[in-house]
Amino acid sequence: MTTLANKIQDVFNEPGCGKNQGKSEKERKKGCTKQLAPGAAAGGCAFDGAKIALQPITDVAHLVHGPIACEGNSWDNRGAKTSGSSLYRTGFTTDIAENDVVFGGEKRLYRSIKEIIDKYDPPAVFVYQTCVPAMTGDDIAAVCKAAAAKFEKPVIPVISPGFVGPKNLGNKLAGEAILDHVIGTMEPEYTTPYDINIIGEYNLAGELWQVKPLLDELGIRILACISGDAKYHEVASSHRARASMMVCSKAMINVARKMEERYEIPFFEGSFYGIGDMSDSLREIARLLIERGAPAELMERTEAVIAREETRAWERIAPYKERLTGKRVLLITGGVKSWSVVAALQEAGMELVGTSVKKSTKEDKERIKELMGQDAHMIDDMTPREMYKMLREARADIMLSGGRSQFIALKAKMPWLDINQERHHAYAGYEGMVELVHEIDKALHNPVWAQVRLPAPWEETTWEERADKAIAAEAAALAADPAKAEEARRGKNICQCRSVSVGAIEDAISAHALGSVEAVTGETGAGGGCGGCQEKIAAILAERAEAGALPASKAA
Amino acid sequence: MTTLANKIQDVFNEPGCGKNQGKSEKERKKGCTKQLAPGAAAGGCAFDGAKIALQPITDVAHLVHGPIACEGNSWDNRGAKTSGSSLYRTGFTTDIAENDVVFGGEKRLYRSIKEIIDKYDPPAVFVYQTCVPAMTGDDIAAVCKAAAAKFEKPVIPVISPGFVGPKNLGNKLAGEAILDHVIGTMEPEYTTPYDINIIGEYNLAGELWQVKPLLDELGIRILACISGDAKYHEVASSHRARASMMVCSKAMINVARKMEERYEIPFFEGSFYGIGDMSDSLREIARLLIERGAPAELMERTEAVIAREETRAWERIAPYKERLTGKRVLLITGGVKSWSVVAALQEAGMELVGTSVKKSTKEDKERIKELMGQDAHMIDDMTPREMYKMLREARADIMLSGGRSQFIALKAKMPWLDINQERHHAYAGYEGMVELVHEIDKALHNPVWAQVRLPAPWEETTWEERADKAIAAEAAALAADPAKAEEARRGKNICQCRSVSVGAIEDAISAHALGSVEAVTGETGAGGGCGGCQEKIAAILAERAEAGALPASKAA
Amino acid sequence: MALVKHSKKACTVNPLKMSQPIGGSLAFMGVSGCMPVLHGSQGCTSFGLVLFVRHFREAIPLQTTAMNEVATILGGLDNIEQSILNIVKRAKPDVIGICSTGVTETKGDDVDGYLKSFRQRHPELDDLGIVYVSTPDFKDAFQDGFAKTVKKLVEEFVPQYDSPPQRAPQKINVLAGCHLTPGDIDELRDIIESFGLEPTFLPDLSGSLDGHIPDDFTPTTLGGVTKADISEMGKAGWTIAIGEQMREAALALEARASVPFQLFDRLTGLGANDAFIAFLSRISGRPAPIKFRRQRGQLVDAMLDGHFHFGGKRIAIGAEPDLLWSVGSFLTEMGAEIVGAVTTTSSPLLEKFPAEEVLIGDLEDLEQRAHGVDLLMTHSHGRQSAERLAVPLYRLGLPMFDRLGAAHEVTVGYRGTRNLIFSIGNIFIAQTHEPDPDTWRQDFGDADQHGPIVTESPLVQIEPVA
Amino acid sequence: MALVKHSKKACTVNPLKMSQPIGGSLAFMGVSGCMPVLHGSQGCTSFGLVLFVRHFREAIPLQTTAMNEVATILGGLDNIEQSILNIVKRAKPDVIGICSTGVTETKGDDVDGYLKSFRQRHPELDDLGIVYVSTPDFKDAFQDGFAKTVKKLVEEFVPQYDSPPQRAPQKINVLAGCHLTPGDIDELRDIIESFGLEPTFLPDLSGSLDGHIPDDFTPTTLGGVTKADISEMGKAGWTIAIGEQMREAALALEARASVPFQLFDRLTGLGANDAFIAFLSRISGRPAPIKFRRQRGQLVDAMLDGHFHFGGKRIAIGAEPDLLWSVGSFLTEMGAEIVGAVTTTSSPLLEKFPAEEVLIGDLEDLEQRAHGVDLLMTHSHGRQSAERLAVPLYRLGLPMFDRLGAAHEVTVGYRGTRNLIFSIGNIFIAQTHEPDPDTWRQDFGDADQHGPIVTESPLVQIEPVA
Repeated sequence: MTTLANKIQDVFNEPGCGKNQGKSEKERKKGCTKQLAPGAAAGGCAFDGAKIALQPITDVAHLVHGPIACEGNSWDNRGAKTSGSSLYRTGFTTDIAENDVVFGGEKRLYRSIKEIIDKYDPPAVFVYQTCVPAMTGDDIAAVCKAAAAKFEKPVIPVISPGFVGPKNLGNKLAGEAILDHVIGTMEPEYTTPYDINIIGEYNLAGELWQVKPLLDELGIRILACISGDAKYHEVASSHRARASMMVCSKAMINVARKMEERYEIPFFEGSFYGIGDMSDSLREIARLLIERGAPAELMERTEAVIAREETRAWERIAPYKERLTGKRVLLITGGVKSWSVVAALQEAGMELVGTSVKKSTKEDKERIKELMGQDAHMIDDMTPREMYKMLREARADIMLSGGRSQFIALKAKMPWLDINQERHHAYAGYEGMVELVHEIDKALHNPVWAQVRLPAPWEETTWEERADKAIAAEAAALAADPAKAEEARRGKNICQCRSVSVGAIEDAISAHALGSVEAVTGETGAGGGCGGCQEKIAAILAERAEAGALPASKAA
Repeated sequence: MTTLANKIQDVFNEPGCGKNQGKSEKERKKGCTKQLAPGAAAGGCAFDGAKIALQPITDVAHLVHGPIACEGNSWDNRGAKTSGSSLYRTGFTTDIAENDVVFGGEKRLYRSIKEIIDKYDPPAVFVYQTCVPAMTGDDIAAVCKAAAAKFEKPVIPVISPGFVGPKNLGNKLAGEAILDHVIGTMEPEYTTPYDINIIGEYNLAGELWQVKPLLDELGIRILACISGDAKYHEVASSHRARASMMVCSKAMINVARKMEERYEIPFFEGSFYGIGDMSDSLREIARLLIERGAPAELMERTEAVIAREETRAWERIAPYKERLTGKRVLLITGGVKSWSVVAALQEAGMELVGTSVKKSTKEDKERIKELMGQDAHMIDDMTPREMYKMLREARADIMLSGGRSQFIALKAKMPWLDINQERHHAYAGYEGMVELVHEIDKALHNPVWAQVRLPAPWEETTWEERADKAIAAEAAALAADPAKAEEARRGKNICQCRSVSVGAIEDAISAHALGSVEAVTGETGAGGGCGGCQEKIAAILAERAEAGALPASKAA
Repeated sequence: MALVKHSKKACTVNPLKMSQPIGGSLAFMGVSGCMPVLHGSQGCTSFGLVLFVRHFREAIPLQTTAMNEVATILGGLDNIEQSILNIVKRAKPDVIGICSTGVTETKGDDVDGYLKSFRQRHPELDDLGIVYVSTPDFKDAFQDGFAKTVKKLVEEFVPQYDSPPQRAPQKINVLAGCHLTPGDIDELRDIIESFGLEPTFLPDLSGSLDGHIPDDFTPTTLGGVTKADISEMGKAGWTIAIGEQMREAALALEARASVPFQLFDRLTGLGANDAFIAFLSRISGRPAPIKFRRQRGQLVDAMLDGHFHFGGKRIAIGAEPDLLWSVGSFLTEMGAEIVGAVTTTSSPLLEKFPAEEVLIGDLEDLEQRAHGVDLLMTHSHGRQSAERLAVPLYRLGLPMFDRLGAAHEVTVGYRGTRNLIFSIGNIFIAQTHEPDPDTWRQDFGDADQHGPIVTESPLVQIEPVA
Repeated sequence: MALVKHSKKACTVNPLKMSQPIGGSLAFMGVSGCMPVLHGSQGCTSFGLVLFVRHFREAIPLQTTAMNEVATILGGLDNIEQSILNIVKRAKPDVIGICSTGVTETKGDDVDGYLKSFRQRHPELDDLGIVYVSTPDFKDAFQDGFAKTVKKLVEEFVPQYDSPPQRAPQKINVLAGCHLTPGDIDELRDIIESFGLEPTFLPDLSGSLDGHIPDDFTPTTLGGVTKADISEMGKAGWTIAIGEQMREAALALEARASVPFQLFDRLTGLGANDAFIAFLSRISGRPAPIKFRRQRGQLVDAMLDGHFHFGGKRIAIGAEPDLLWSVGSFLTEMGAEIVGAVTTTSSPLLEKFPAEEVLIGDLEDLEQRAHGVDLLMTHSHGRQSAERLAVPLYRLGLPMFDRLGAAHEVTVGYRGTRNLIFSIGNIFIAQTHEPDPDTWRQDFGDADQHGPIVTESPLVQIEPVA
């Protein structure tokens, strides 16, 4: 457990992490494992995150040590694609029984590893720790070590039981596991000056394959993708790459940074989403490789490919323009990928709702990110009436979001497109961006919307009309009663993770003369969960400052 | 039309046909086209028969000249299988419209032939005449001749419009068409002393393929099968075979006989159904080939194959014996193939209902044939109560029949097996006989029968109990009232085709002192349809003779 | 809006169409105690019989006037007389329904006239209904024969009223087109009865061809609408005609007894069923029962869940006009595109169909239009095309001889529409091909190939209420 | 009669089983205004949520007590209190249903005891139902968690009567096992109501997870049986328990209020439904409505048409005990042979199952038993096995995440059974391989391989009526 605690602390100290850079030493110590609000929380656990990060390694056995819930309720449900082995899709679990809880599950774990090696002979076995054996004290690292020695095969302990924190933490703990046990343990057959790693890309819906052909064309070899469509030996020998790209989800920033530290592999943060971002990423890869010794002509070839592909993509987006011009897109996501598609959507004539973005400058992107990041959580808690209100006010024609808001959007009869990891379409690279526009077009112009919005024959008014009336009535009530309006304003939750209201924050600022977001978080908890509301807290601080109440220091 | 009339007359005079041999010159003139009873008839037409006989030729286009009904209502519904081209399964029809009826359809027919040749380029086109163009006088022979000359491709007229008679007649008219236009028009690439034709086998459910491997093993080549799985050039060059087997359905007896006449190809009648019959057929083939010059050692090899296959088949049937011993099989068929399976069923321990067959001698077979042949028609007219009565009296466990009685048998909740041409299982040769036993076993022991015979929860008595009661009541009523009983006896239909009752026949015998079945047929029409009731008429005659009423001459 | 074209070929290849008289005989099969008869050679009946037996997996009543060569030349009136007498003797039917064929129409006897003299000669058969319909094989198609027969049944059995009769407002006539299965009719009966209405279906295949096990066999139909029921249809409050093909029969009923009618050109789809439910609610004066509220919600939900899989899908359909209209219109409402539409006969709906073209043609034409489609929909004869095209086949219409349950397919009502979404959507899902490293560009091709889809918003055709 | 075996492996490969607490939470989802909560780390809830969302394609109410590392060590009672208070504040539920998990059972807090003190401290929440069920992940399976939760709902909400209460004979309790879909429950409601009876389903997933579109969203369940309804169940005339899993809950109801019960171990199959209809007829005193007579006939007909395709077919099934029993027993009644039967947990039915062996195991075990079968039946996770085995997969049970319409699958009643025959029979028909010249001997192999099939006549298990 001390090892795990150290690891977690290590991850919290991650200097690559922008969020941490803004934290005090004390806050960093608290890390990301603060208590979520019981009865008001959502999202996966650290085990989930670890599994997501490593399961895309296709040829190894992923063995979950725990009760049936951890694997049985969830296996084979992720969209990472393979070009080779399908072993990663096989669900292995020790499915521990009461006996194992009472007497310890180490023996069962050891026998499970043996059975797997006997039957499936994978190049390695990854063993995932879960809460129950962590509580009962199963020392899986020791079991893995013994098994590895006995069976002469790598057996990798991934120590990331669910209760230590959220998914993000699990991603990083998974990174630690391969840093400690996998990377650098094998050598590639040969190396080239064009060898790169791609870190944090999972090949969901086959997106890596929208990028790889261009790299192939340029003679750039993906020595290892960590971990999309990866083979064990690729990850094990990834320390010989000349450069790494870390995809901007930051899920495995610790891997990129430590590989730089240990093996002097420089990395950059980039994205494959969006035409401009894709081009930037190709350029960065070429630049880093040239820096590391690849011939300079690589850049010319890269620019040629970029020029060709961009032209091709814009040309293919053009036909949609007529049909999509003026359509308003509401982008909602807690992740960080969707904002990079803005340029393509704008090029196809669409407007991003709530922003006045004209060109996709970096600043504009930041603004969208700001705007949308905050609403990410909120959407899950909206009633359809609130959703309707928001959509009406935004006059949005389509919503792009993750799967969790799907049913709410659809029941509000709003065209919707999945842009999270459960999507079935691949939106990476140039091809993906055209596909995205095509899918938006398809979703927007599907005649089904006209159908499902028909009022039921027994309804004298539509649902929307009733909602309009109710909204108007509420607004009138509030307008008529300033006290009630103030109460409503103050009652609104700012931090969804911790259930903290506007009023509570304002009161804390007044009472303790708080001047920074960090201080507010320290006092009220608000902003200490997913962090999505930090901008809103900053806005409250700024407002109070403007109102002359207190001096405000703008939050990062 | 004169040509057609001559053809029909020619077919009626067929000396190979057993039925004809028993007919007077005058009756033969009448042929098989006597008026069936309107509103009380069943069965296909001559066009149907012609199509059945020739459609198994796989690589040609079969074009039906007529209104949509003739092809549109029925295409691709037959079970003849192919090892090569699937063109025979394509439905081609001129689909004549009112215009063609008024102004003649010859032009449309000619253009259709052209379109087919342009698009599908088959080795030949077979054109089937149907009633409407026959009535309006389309000269399809002339059109075919012109098209053949123009497109340099055989275009074969098959003159067999539906109204000229039943299916059987159509089979033979189809035979005439290929005798006149196809057989002998090409030469085989090479010949061997082991070349045979098989005539009247359609490869339904792939049955030919249960026989062919054994012939292959013996080095015997099927030069042409007429027409199962045949290619055009095989039929066209079939006149070079050394011998023919005519499968006992007699459907194309004229082809076998005329090929003997024209090309000196001897033939025998045989069957592939039943283990003994299959062996006999192999022996006959070998015998004829040896007669025609094949080395005598062929017979030894044939006997070796027969011995091996018979042993194998009996061994495979043996395991079913325990489960099937004592099970009673009711065989009902208008055809002539099912009786040949008797030996195999008996070997598996089953009893044939209504007979005391102990061994399958030729005599026994004749008796079954007699018995079953008569009931063939009857079954279609039975009510379920009558069916139930028959089954109860026979104490049958399973019924084997053609598809037409399927629903009646099933609704009487009687295990049933399809042994007619729509069946999906192949029952030919040694393999087929084992399959048949297996299928009977499967059908008999299916627990579904116990289920479907459960009384409905709202029924106080079962359907069977009610039927028993009704039957008993009827019997009692008849027993109590001799006049009514006599009326019922006399009212029973003997000839289903012509709707002639026992009473009518008895009266005719009395009134006209009739002494032969032919005479009864001439007077009453009874026995002039399918002929299935001729034995019953003979029985009435015999009974009357015994009763001393009149001297009777036993019918053939 | 579609351009309606006729195939220009001389030779029909792989027919989609079936003949009029068997369409007519199917309508007769929905009449109780009826023996349908084809006036033609025995083959005409034999083919029809096999077709229906294979589709419904039932014993089918269908007789023949057994016209032979001599009779075709001399005329078939004698055969009609003998048929009737033989059938009466053997089967004791309530109704004998006679459809002509190509064989008998080529000569063209005056059967209607003959039947008048037959009636005079056989007063003992006054209770027997005899309906004769002219349905030459060489004209029109299955649907037309069905429609003509329903119209003729109305004309024969519904009295001509000089002044409108006293109405029973809860009694509703339902003229059910041949695109409806026995299962559809059962579903519609349930729906209509939930409003306290008493529907009489003409014809009613749900009682006769639904595959139930009768207590005893009769050689005629069993179940179905009785002659007496039909004769009362003039007194109903409303006529609901389902399918454009039923318009003529509805007009005939209106002409004879002034029964107002409402035609529903389809009952597949949300809007279509909303209109139906609203109509039932209005004429019954009752609100829609709660179960339809839930079913509607379930349908909307299924549409939303399903639209991801239907959007942009390319479908080719071969079906008779009313079935094509019902299913095709609904599929476009779900976002699919009908890239090939082939039908059998003309109909005023065809030019309104949401596709570029509707062809009156055959399955060869359909196959040509179905290259690269995501789904082929037609009757079982499409199996060869589907195999050659390597696309899935959804069996639609009659005949469906290579699958179980043809009679129980339900595509009407909220629930039927919902289940149709599941059935078809699951075919699409099953066909989803996994991405692989080599298909990144083919996967989403050129704009002109996979570019903007052009689907028109299809219309729900509702007849103005009289 | 089957030999019941337990897999001897240490490692479960490709799990068939899902955990108890999510089974329990599904039962809670059939209670109106309920918020189910898993007492465990947030991952426990997250996995369950995703599972149900993908199966039902609905927003799913499911909360977590969000146990973190510290809480697991100190005990989770505080988290329970906070959860309840937070949920009350945010969602205003009528019932909060809490299932424990492995995380919280390992330490083993006295939650029931704690909840008593909570009640005392929070009298303002007296109207709130709080039900806690112990469902450790490391014991038993989904079905067990569901069954325990239903039993606990009875114990919490049905009063203990000293003497039997006044009964409303038309009121019928229906304890619906987890093998029933929302569609099944809708079908059963229709059937029971046709006899003039008024069923209360516990739980009632038909109202909550049937995919309807609500007028407005609540964060809790919507629809389902209310707490008030449950509290009235003691006064019902009869309890019908569907599935052996419901026996304990039925006994609990009998113990509390002396309600007699009848258990139907399955409602798939002819005899099973005959017994059900006969029972309803008896307790209602009404004859079976005509529509069931027709549906029964249709089912018998479908069995007869279908048996050709089922006879001798080899099927492997992986499902929870009651579902395995329902479907497997029926398939053997159709002549199929269950050559592989794998289930998740013990049940008294297993040893009566018509197969040689029933294994409590996983999908790897099932795959080993499924070589050369004609059909594989299990939940969507069987897709990988089916692909490797190259046999068709019929998706059975939960989760069904890769097809539409999971909630609307109906396999109960005459009609549901009939449609099941069509669905499965059509898979067999689609798989029929055409004969070809080279397969004449393989086509029908050796006697020991394709020899006599040994199917036992499966029993319809009917509980003697009290």
